[in-house]
Amino acid sequence: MLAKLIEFRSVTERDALYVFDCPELARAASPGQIVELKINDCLDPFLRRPLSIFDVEGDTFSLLVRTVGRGTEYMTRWKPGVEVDVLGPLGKGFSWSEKEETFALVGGGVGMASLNFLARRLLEQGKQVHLLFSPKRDSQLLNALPQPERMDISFAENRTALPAALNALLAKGIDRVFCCGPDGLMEIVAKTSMANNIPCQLSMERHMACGIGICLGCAIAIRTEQGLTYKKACKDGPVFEAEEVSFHEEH
Amino acid sequence: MLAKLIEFRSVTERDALYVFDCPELARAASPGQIVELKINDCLDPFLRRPLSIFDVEGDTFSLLVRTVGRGTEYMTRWKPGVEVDVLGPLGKGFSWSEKEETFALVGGGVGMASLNFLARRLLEQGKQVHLLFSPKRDSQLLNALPQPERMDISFAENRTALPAALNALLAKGIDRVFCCGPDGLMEIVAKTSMANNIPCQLSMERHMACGIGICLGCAIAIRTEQGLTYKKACKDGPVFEAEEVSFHEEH
Amino acid sequence: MKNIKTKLGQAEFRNPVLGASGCTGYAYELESYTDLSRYGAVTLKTVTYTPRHGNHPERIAEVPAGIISSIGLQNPGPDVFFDDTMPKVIDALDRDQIIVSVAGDTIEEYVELCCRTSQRYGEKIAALEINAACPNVRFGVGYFSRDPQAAFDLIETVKSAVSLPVFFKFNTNFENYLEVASAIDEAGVDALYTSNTPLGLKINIRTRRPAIGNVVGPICGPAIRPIGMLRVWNLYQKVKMPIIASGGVYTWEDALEYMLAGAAAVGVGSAQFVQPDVVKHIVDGLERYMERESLDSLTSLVGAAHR
Amino acid sequence: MKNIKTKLGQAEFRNPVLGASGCTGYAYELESYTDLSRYGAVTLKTVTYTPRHGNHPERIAEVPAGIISSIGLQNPGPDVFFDDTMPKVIDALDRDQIIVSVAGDTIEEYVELCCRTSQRYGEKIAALEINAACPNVRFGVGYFSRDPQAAFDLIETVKSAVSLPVFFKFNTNFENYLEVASAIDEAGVDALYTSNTPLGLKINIRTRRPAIGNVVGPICGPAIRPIGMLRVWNLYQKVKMPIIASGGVYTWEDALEYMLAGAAAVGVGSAQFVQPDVVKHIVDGLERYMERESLDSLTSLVGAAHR
Ligand SMILES: Cc1cc2nc3c(=O)[nH]c(=O)nc-3n(C[C@H](O)[C@H](O)[C@H](O)COP(=O)(O)OP(=O)(O)OC[C@H]3O[C@@H](n4cnc5c(N)ncnc54)[C@H](O)[C@@H]3O)c2cc1C
Ligand SMILES: Cc1cc2nc3c(=O)[nH]c(=O)nc-3n(C[C@H](O)[C@H](O)[C@H](O)COP(=O)(O)OP(=O)(O)OC[C@H]3O[C@@H](n4cnc5c(N)ncnc54)[C@H](O)[C@@H]3O)c2cc1C
Ligand SMILES: Cc1cc2nc3c(=O)[nH]c(=O)nc-3n(C[C@H](O)[C@H](O)[C@H](O)COP(=O)(O)O)c2cc1C
Ligand SMILES: Cc1cc2nc3c(=O)[nH]c(=O)nc-3n(C[C@H](O)[C@H](O)[C@H](O)COP(=O)(O)O)c2cc1C
Ligand code: FES
Ligand code: FES
Repeated sequence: MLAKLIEFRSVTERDALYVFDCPELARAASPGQIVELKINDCLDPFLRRPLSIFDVEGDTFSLLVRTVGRGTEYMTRWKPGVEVDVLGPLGKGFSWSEKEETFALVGGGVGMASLNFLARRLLEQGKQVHLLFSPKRDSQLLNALPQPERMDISFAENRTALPAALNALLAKGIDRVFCCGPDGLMEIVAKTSMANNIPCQLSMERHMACGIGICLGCAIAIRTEQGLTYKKACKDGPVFEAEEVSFHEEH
Repeated sequence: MLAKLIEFRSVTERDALYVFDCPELARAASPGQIVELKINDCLDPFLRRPLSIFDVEGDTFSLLVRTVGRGTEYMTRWKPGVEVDVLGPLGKGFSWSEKEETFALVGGGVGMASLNFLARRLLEQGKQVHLLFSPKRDSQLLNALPQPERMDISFAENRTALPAALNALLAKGIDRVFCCGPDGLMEIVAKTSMANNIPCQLSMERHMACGIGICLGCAIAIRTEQGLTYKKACKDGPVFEAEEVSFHEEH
Repeated sequence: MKNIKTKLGQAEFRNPVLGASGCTGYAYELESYTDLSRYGAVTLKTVTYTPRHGNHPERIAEVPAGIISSIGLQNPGPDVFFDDTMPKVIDALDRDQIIVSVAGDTIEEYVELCCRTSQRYGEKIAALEINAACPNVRFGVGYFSRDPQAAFDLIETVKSAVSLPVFFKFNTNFENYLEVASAIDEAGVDALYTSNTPLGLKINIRTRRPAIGNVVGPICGPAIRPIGMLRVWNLYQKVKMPIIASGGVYTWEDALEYMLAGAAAVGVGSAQFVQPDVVKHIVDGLERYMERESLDSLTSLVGAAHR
Repeated sequence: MKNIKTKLGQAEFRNPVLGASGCTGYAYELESYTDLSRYGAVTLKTVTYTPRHGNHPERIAEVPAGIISSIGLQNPGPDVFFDDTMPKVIDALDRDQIIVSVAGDTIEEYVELCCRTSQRYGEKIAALEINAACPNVRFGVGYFSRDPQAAFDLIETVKSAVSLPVFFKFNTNFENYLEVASAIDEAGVDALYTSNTPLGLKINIRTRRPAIGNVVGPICGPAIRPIGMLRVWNLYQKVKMPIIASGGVYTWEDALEYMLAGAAAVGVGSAQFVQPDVVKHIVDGLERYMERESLDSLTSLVGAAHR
């Protein structure tokens, strides 16, 4: 599928927002799902790049991308009008029940990307959205948010300060926690939520080869009654329940 | 060095003219020399592509390129304004003496590319230029010539007809022959010229890795008094004297 | 009439472009991305004698024009495979398109897996593929790929136990791969399937540690195609059985190149990760080439570069 | 004060980024494309005991992220090399930047070449490099790269004949490369230089013939870097002598990756064909990295990925 880049905007020194026109993908997407972008039409870089859907509006979808390596660097050279080969929407996104009213969204750095689309859908349903962002020094990223005024936004200085900040937020009465960020941050959020007996979903990252469930490259260790097993981040996830994710145990 | 593409024009279904702005290169170039173009900034295609300088006008130089594979296909997607990484001018071009007045330029297909710049310089010096082109079915290529009216142009139907056509031309009184085209065609032209005792220069092609004389990849078998030896197409050539080139003998 | 059908020993396929094991999932995952009927066949992800969790992440590292992978043969084992997976495969593919890949730690395990597959699905699949790259409990990884006698015994035993066509998939990384291939040739396999994936390592310069959890893994993708090409070239001169070549096939030109070197068919692996409909494009390209070159079949091109 | 100087046995270089033999010509050809003073050193094109014409064209075939080459050690032989070439090299490079690479068909030929070089230019060069990939008249190509005893004898004889630092350049393609390396380690070489170039083949689908005149040739370039990386990783665990790694170095990140795997220095080969000033960019990149990471030297990073 081809998606046409219609807008490119720097958000911070190393993060940029890409808006694509692609009705088929935009209409089918739900929060927490990802796309797999082909960077160019040669063999280098070889693999597609997995990126969370940052937002969807009408026929367009957008990505919030941190420039970290060859592929994302290459992307910054795209000019509006360029047509990009994309697969998606892929994977299983966030879920909640109608009865739940108040949500805590915890974003770690550019991990925030997958939470904005989620916030949009929650707000559309009249839910209450609290966004807790860490680390504070990265807060310029929030300039990417289209509707910051509709959320309650707070910050954790860094990972050390995060448990306290989250506990304070949970104390306000939160029905469900959603989190996306580095593994270390998600582990803290998972533990804190579980300690408070509040359901929590995590959006997990793994290096991916295919993004569509055929390579088994994106293994996430999952606790089951029969012991640990591996699930696919690209197809069974990227969103998993906090209880099922095993951050450390090996077999 | 960067060269900016300022014009792109289709000449035939599979040949196109590329005009670049690049004062440094344009000013230094002489007929028969080549450039080495980087196709893109990734590892695929890996090597630069060697191309003859088709023309030079002021600060610009142009290339006449046949689309035959991945690299040249990629080039057809370049849009004016794009900046291309180029090395050149490279190699040793055509040479002649002031006393010589009448020249036969024999072009085989897109091999014609290196002869146009040569014709321009010869005409500037008030010399007489005969262009013999083969095969005739490819003659649409001549639409690329900026000053066809200033040359005497004739055709050979194909390679079989070439010796007769060249003999006829040489009979008019030619001081020197220049040729560029496939090996098979050049061998015929070399033989015919030598049989007529007319000095002849050939522009040779070999797969090249570096274009600047450091890899020894572009070996042309050359006859010397000590027997056969290999010279570099990119540095000692691409233009060689017809007598010295050995088309068949191995060591 | 142009005919792209491909005979590999007793097995016949609609075309010579096969989805390689472990890179095509169980085929049905690809249904919404491509036209599965264009696959010559799909070798399903290898099923092992006992379920395998697979290796610790990261399992994937990108390298120039390829990837290093380290999956560790993750699969649910034969019970789940037969009961849950195979019915879905049979819904998605035709009989002549299904190849079941098996691996065990001993010859007995291989044979038992082959027999179970044959009993339960013998009428519904085209061939069995022996994945010889599995670790051997006693002699380590790749034992059946590097010991000619072991390879011979394995194939002979399997062939006498089942009547389905049998392919032998092995790795050409060992210096004696031609000897192993000769042994297999004699044992009477239907086709030799080469994986041609050398081992490699990548270091993540940020973490200053190996990028792959398992440190080392096979390299696949176009980067290694010239290596595979040479090995297929050498094998073609050595053995009589048909060769299926995998290693870096991405375009129809790559498939043709392998055929000219001596492959009767090709396996497409990691290219599908990047372009899930790549097999269809390769088959289309080969058909257009036959048209352009007025070829009735591709058979005459197999090994043509040797002549 | 950041210090990027690199000691390899008795030899010391201004930095660890070396131009690899056969890919840097005689250095002076590059004068107008780059700042030669930024090379740690340049190993000149190998000079053989007798002049060599080299192989029949085509000698170059492009493959994904690399090339197959087949030059056949073309060189004018020692007389021309000493009389005509070396004076130009000495004009272009400083003493500490010049490494002379030699190859012969027998140990005697190697030793004679080393002695002649040492007598004539011993004061004007930094080191000798033994190219062990040369065909041996009796035992074929790569003999000194695959026979531990022959490699040992070669190095021991050379070392006792000359006082210049000596590097041993060998190919890691043989299964026993770790054994050969151990033998060399014992023989007391100053550094082990790995070329890490597997053999490959490409077929031209237009001519339906091998693209290279010689059919087969070594593959170089980024495509094979993960293979080289693994071999350097393994060598680092096996030997004590410093390792110079070549095979696919294109950027400073690649150089760093090899150093983390265990290389004390890197050789840059075919990348120079594409970007003649690439060595300068790599050295600049490493210096910027040291700055950013506040590293005084790169020595502490050598082999760091093992720890
Ligand atoms: C499910 C998922 C969702 C993601 N969403 C976003 C997002 O919305 N915004 C964003 O900026 N980044 C996101 N990432 C991370 C993003 O995929 C990587 O930063 C990106 O692939 C790096 O590519 P590169 O070529 O610039 O870096 P390189 O380091 O050159 O990449 C080399 C290889 O490593 C892989 N890789 C590198 N970093 C990561 C990583 N952190 N996770 C997974 N693979 C990696 C690449 O995909 C590639 O295969 C997401 C990753 C996953 C798995
Ligand atoms: C001195 C010289 C001058 C040339 N001048 C011109 C010119 O003015 N116009 C023009 O159209 N073509 C010219 N060529 C041929 C041109 O270089 C090739 O057509 C081009 O490199 C093909 O690249 P590709 O990626 O499209 O094809 P591919 O087949 O994909 O190329 C693969 C590899 O083969 C090499 N290669 C393929 N064909 C040739 C060839 N005929 N000669 C040398 N290398 C080749 C490529 O450079 C590349 O390394 C010249 C070649 C040489 C050596
Ligand atoms: C992620 C991955 C998983 C693989 N799993 C298997 C497997 O289970 N069984 C098998 O026989 N080969 C397996 N292979 C090897 C491929 O089938 C194929 O032979 C190899 O990748 C070379 O082809 P390619 O370069 O086209 O990828 C796997 C390869 C990859 C990349
Ligand atoms: C065209 C070419 C010529 C080479 N000639 C020599 C040589 O004469 N002596 C030598 O020791 N190595 C030679 N090599 C090997 C290189 O020095 C280097 O080890 C190898 O190319 C791997 O590095 P790379 O991937 O950076 O090219 C040559 C390589 C190439 C590509
Ligand atoms: S990335 Fe291939 S299965 Fe998930
Ligand atoms: S192309 Fe490298 S020497 Fe001519």
